[in-house]
Amino acid sequence: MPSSIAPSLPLAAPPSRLRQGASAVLQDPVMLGSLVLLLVLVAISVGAPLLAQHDPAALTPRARLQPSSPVYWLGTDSLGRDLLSRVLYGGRLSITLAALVSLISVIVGLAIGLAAGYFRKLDAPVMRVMDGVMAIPGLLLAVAMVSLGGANIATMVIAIAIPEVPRIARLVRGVVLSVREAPYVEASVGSGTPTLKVLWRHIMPSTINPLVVQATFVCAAAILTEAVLGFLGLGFPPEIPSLGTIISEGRPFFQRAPWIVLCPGIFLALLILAVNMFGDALRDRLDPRFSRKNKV
Amino acid sequence: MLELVLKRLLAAIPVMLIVATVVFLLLRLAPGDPARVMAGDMASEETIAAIRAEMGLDQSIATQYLRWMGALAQGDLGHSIQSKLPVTELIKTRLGPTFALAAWAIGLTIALAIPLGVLAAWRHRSLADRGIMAVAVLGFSVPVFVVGYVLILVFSVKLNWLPVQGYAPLADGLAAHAAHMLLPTLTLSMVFVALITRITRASLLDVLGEDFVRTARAKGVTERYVLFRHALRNAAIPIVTIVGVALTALISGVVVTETIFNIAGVGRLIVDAVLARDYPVVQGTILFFSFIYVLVNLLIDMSYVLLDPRIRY
Amino acid sequence: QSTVKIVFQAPLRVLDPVFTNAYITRNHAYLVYETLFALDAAGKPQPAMVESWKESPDKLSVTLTLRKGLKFHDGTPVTGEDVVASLKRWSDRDAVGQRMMAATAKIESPDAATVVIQLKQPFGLLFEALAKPNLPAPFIMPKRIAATPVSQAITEVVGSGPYRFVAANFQPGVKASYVKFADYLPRAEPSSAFAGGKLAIADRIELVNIPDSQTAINALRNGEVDFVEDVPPDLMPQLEGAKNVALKPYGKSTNMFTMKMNWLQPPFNNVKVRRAALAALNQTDYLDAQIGDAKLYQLCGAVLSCASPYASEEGATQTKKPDMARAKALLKESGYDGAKVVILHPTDLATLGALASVTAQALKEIGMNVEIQSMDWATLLSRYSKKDPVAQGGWSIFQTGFASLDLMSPLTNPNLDGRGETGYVGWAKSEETEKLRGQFAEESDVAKKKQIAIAIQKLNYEQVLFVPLGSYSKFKAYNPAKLEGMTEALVPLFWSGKK
Amino acid sequence: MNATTRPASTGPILDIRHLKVRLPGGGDRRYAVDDVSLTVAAREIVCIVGESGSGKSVTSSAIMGLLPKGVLTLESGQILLAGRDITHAGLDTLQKLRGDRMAMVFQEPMTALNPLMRVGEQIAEVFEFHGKALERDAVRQRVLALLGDVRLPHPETLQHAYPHQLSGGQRQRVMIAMALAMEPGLIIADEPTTALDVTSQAQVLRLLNELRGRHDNGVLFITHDFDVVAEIADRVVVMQSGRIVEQGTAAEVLHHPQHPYTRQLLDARPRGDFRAVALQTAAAPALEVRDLGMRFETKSIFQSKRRRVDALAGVSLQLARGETLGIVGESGSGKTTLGRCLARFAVPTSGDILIDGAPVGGLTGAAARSYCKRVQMVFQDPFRSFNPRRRIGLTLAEGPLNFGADAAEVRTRMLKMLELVSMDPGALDRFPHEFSGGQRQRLSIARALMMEPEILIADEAVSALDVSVQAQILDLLESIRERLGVSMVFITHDLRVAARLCHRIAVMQRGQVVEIGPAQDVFLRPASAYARELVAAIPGQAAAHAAAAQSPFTA
Ligand SMILES: Nc1ncnc2c1ncn2[C@@H]1O[C@H](COP(=O)(O)OP(=O)(O)OP(=O)(O)O)[C@@H](O)[C@H]1O
Ligand SMILES: Nc1ncnc2c1ncn2[C@@H]1O[C@H](COP(=O)(O)OP(=O)(O)OP(=O)(O)O)[C@@H](O)[C@H]1O
Ligand SMILES: [Mg+2]
Ligand SMILES: [Mg+2]
Ligand code: NI
Repeated sequence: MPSSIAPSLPLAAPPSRLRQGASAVLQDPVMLGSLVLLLVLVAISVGAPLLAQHDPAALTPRARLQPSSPVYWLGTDSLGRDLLSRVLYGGRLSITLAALVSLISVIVGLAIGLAAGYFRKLDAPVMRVMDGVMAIPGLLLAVAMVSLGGANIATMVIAIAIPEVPRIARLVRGVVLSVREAPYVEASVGSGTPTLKVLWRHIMPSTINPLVVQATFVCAAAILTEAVLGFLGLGFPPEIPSLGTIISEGRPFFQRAPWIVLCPGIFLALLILAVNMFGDALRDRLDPRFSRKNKV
Repeated sequence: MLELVLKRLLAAIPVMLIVATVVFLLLRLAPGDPARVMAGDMASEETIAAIRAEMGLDQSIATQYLRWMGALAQGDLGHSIQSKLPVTELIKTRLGPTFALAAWAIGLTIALAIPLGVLAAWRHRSLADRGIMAVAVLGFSVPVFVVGYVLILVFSVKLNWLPVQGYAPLADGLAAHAAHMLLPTLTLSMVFVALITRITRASLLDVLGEDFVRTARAKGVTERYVLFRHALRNAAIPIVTIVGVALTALISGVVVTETIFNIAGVGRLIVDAVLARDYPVVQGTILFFSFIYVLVNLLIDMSYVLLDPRIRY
Repeated sequence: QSTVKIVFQAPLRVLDPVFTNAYITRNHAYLVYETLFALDAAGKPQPAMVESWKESPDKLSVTLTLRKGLKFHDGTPVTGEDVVASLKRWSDRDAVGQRMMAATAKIESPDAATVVIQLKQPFGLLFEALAKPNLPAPFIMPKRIAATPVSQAITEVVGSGPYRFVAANFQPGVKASYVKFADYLPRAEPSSAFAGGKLAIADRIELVNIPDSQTAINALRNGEVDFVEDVPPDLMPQLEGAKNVALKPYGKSTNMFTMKMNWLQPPFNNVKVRRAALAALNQTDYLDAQIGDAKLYQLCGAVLSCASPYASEEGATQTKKPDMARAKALLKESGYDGAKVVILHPTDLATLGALASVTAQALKEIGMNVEIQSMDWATLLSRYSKKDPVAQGGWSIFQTGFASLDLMSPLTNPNLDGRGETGYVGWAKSEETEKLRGQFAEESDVAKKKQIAIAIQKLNYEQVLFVPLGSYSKFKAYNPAKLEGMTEALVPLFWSGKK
Repeated sequence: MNATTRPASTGPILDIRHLKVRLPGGGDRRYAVDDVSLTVAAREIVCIVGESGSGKSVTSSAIMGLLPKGVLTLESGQILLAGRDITHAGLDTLQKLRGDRMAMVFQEPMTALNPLMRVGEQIAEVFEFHGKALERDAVRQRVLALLGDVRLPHPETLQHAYPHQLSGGQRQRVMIAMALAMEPGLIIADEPTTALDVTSQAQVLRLLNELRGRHDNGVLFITHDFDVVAEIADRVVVMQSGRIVEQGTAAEVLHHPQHPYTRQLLDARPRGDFRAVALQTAAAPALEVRDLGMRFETKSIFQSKRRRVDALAGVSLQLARGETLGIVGESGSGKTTLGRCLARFAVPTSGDILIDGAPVGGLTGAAARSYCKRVQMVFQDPFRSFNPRRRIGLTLAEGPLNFGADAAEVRTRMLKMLELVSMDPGALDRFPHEFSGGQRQRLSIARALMMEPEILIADEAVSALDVSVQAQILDLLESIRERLGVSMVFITHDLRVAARLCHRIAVMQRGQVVEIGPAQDVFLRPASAYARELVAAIPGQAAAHAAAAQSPFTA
């Protein structure tokens, strides 16, 4: 006889969100697995200065394109820099970049999308401006920003985040349009809930599903966009390795020294895999219709 | 509906004006000088100054802006600084390849991603679901330029089945066109297939728990119809939005694919123009893009109304 | 109808070979235009459009007679008027041209076949100047076109060379095509570099721009194109053993990396700091990093490049193992106060990408405060013309690559410009160098010229006007079935000497 | 359906044996359905009555094979349809049977229809899968006929409407039409008439009756309305807490109930007595409606698909302080629309609403917010008025917290409210989809009452409740009215309930108030033809004919 069928739930106070969240994570192997993987990747990137045995910018031109060896665990790149150190440092930069870009674009995009979708008057002007912003290519922004602020992470983040904002705003707005007339929204408005809270409590949650997908995508896209900018010649300066630039620098050597592309590539894939799995598991958790399923 | 379309098209004008201004300013903010790029790295300062004067770049930014706007008002996008050709001409010749590529990619994406996403949602948490999601994740963690490179290596260089590069318009025959488009399309759509598969799955999962799905099943509607007719349409808003957004991202994001496969499209045009600071070309192309985006987004918004009768504007 | 598809290293957009010095425009121009004289494989000027010439005994008057039957692509005959106009436009723009004009009283065309150059003072380099192979080059075009001010790029391509430009097929940055010019009259002499008889190698030449080198190489392997101008060293292994592909250098030491320091701003306004920096540099590092394969590069300390007849290793230290201790001592002696050194790094030119890092590492090692600033080439071009201090957007070190052609003569080599603020970037001010260059221009004796050249080189290493960072050989790859027998030169030339 | 294709079987159409359906953890009890056995023979109507939440709907979903996967699990037992075991039938088999041999009318028609599909298409779809031989034209004719059969107005235009453009009762009838489309052997109707006015209800019941005469259908009819039971049931099954406590022929169960719960239920039937104590008419009305009009126009490119509905046309009425005004009337007559306008959820196209003499339309900011607090609405569609992603507790607490109530106090009030609507406190931690229809309705009332409103607009607030709970809720409303002087607009189709609770009754038809007056007058001496028709159509009339002398409502 399963013991979980308690006669009634504790009434004192609902368990804190944090506790609920934590227990949810522990119960779901996918969630736990992806979280652990994510944490490990973040940890080794944050610990890059401790873990790397070489300076990621130190060149030894004579020792270029070397395969894995006791000195260079993952081999060297085309300038004879230690690939392991570069991947570690690159991971750090790319993770920061991805996190910042997705954070900024999701927050801004969400706010704009909610406002445009909910307030009829704002919709047209705001979305037209978004259409416009969408049209400005990231590349041009990157060029302009790099020249204004230098090729650093803040510039990159802004240059990559700006074109993502209207995309997220559109997505959110679309969902808002389809739920804003839902009776439960009406009911909440009818019980005097201030508009901001209505947006936050009743409208925003419906956007979470597509948003999680889009955000994990932005995460990956940020890293790759940076790589593409590198490919087109607008990446970070050479002393700052990022996964993207390592990959794009390694591309010409793909046949001769595939590890240069593969190592950061695998790191990137694992990172994105972890973020995605976590995102998926999270959305399953957040949706009550699925969350109760496996509990007995 | 007609009213909506007209209003939107009118609203596009200020959008494009703003875009034009922002782009104009961004370009002038970005250092770099078309005169220098053209004249090369050994030209003397006097030469550069003469060229700048010749191009009217020595005038104040305000004057240049007003002049450009004035020309724009007459429907003139100006002439390329580098090649002296009219910008409209340049865009026109470059548009075909980009549109072909985008159309193929979107077609492939929809044909692949939606069924996959539906399958994954339907078989939620099954092996198929997990498999599809894993592949989707891989799909957007591999950089386009690596994918393109590997595809060329395998299918063109090693197997010699397909051309490495270039573009053949449809006029050259479907076979040639398809042969040139296949690899770029695969390369370009991978990311979007991944994205749209995932968004389809996510929003379908939202809907599959609804009561009307149960009603449809109670009517004895086959699963395929339950999924595609009832559930998918209710899940369509985010999907359509993302498809639309992907389309816009795609048009501007084809640069890498165009570079790798040497397709002379608008993506490449704009990158080259940015790198060469060919102001009129950059400005003109972006204006053109913003018009396209306004159109695409108009289509998306119209499709909202068609998809969901509850939506009002 | 034979067609050859060629890929140059950059997109062709500017068509005017006087307006720009871009290598891509030069390649294009050689298909279409001709000069009065042309350099042969030994670097000596030979008559090209000129049938015969006469020098007055005082060498102050030169009379040139044009070849008979020369025609422009628009069907009009080539006349002296056209030559005069073309030379005028060229000399407005070109440094050597300006020197020539400074020495010239007037150029005129008494009749359609004749051009007379009246000099004010002897100008030993007259024929070299008229045969100048690198841009801006004295190509001859119809007068109506040559009348365009030089600040305006011409868009109509009408030359008298072996190929006619097909304007209708030109898509800037994408493709261009050329057809054999039926009325072209090749000279009887065998072909030798830019000089001699030019027999079109194909009926039609199609120029396709392939922005990605990897794609270009793959296209060549797949038989989609027949010629790739520049094979990056890192991609060469892919072509070794490839079917139907020949890989060939343009020559030895065809290109060179160079470094310029900013003479106007600290710390490099101090000659001692420049010397300290020089002492820390090591060509092998640059070449290993940028080229990789030791078979493809050469250590070369010659300021006029190792392809120059005046090449010498006099004074060069960077070709040897660097003496870091000495460099540090020099730096200390200079009183260097930790002023920031800004190295400009072009992100969109892979061929120069590694230089900044190598320099930064070397200078950091001797204790300099180095910062690499990355930007695209267009930004860099504007940036490097700024004379301001680094804090206000100026710079300290600029590195680039040159074709040896551009460096071979002390007159055309911009790095040896010692005119200070009015000269080439870096704004090196060295009156001695300028004086030596003047002497070189006037001198016509080869041995003496060599001496002057060596003196210039010595001076360069003393004052550090610029630093050669090593040479390498540029390679072309092509389909031998179609292009075997192409005339060899430092520039791709699509003709052959014999049938 | 063709008689030759039906397997000749003498056994029951439906035979359920020892069915057990497991509830997930955190539910009311371990089994939603616990050891239920019942049969439905051909030409038989079996009614299930019972407590709200007793497992009626779960049983019917189980028959259809539509239990939510992974949430509710069929643990043991057997389900036989026309002698064939379908307990673990494959999807293919089920797909062929559903809609064709067995069909179901779901309890909550609001959410059960696809919001993005025109209702006509949704009905036509049944033919697409089961009547493939039918021509398109024939299908259209059938759809129109079905819509007409369930008495929907203007079937030609209504078939093009989307569900959200229909009233609750209209949607319910669409659902019924859909279930009847193939005239299946087994029809399961889960409270199919909760949103129907008595005349429509009578029509639906007649339809079901006819159907079983024509084809040998069996009907499993879930209801809480004993008059309906009396009118149509052959046999009755009484359920409580997932178990069958009593079953037998209608006469046996209704007249000689064995089980105490059955007796309790029968005793709780509304009697149709007028209980509302007359009011001292106050000077100023709490709410006044003047000439209210609401017109819906649906746009479409095709003329034929356009619909223009005057949901309200010149409605004027007054609501005194402490008064309960009943609104009854035809389904689709604009009752909900009126309620929504009063609660400011809809903006009328003409006319005024005045609260304390001030027009409501112009309220903004703080005034609008305070109006929210004073006027509360119980939605006809309780399911969708709860945010599916939020636990019930949060939803209940939202309103009072908005107005600065103290969290602890809100919590005690919530617990008290749940008790008043006889729900378990555990409900606070559950999500809306985890409740039965009646439970959600009670929660919806609880939410409105949490706000302690001055004016309560209750739209079919007790329609899905079994009679004992219903009686309890009505008592609750009455006591609140008495204690707090709350004014109420009580929209219902159940005239007995209206009679019991309301001071005055307004009868609506086609967007107009055709009659308004004290409850007794309206029911006993109806002035308008429509009111007379309405009163005459009250189910159970036949049985109650003899006793008609003092009140038409006693069964
Ligand atoms: N999806 C679900 N998850 C958890 N519990 C559920 C779910 N669906 C129903 N229940 C519970 O199962 C029990 C039976 O519900 P059911 O819907 O069959 O009741 P019912 O007899 O139809 O009641 P009503 O007359 O109120 O509609 C109730 O206690 C309800 O709370
Ligand atoms: N959003 C809408 N668009 C178009 N028509 C509508 C809309 N809402 C309601 N209607 C129409 O208005 C009329 C009145 O609807 P309402 O919901 O007020 O009826 P009701 O009296 O509450 O009926 P029921 O008793 O069936 O709930 C109906 O004919 C309905 O079809
Ligand atoms: Mg029920
Ligand atoms: Mg209603
Ligand atoms: Ni039949």
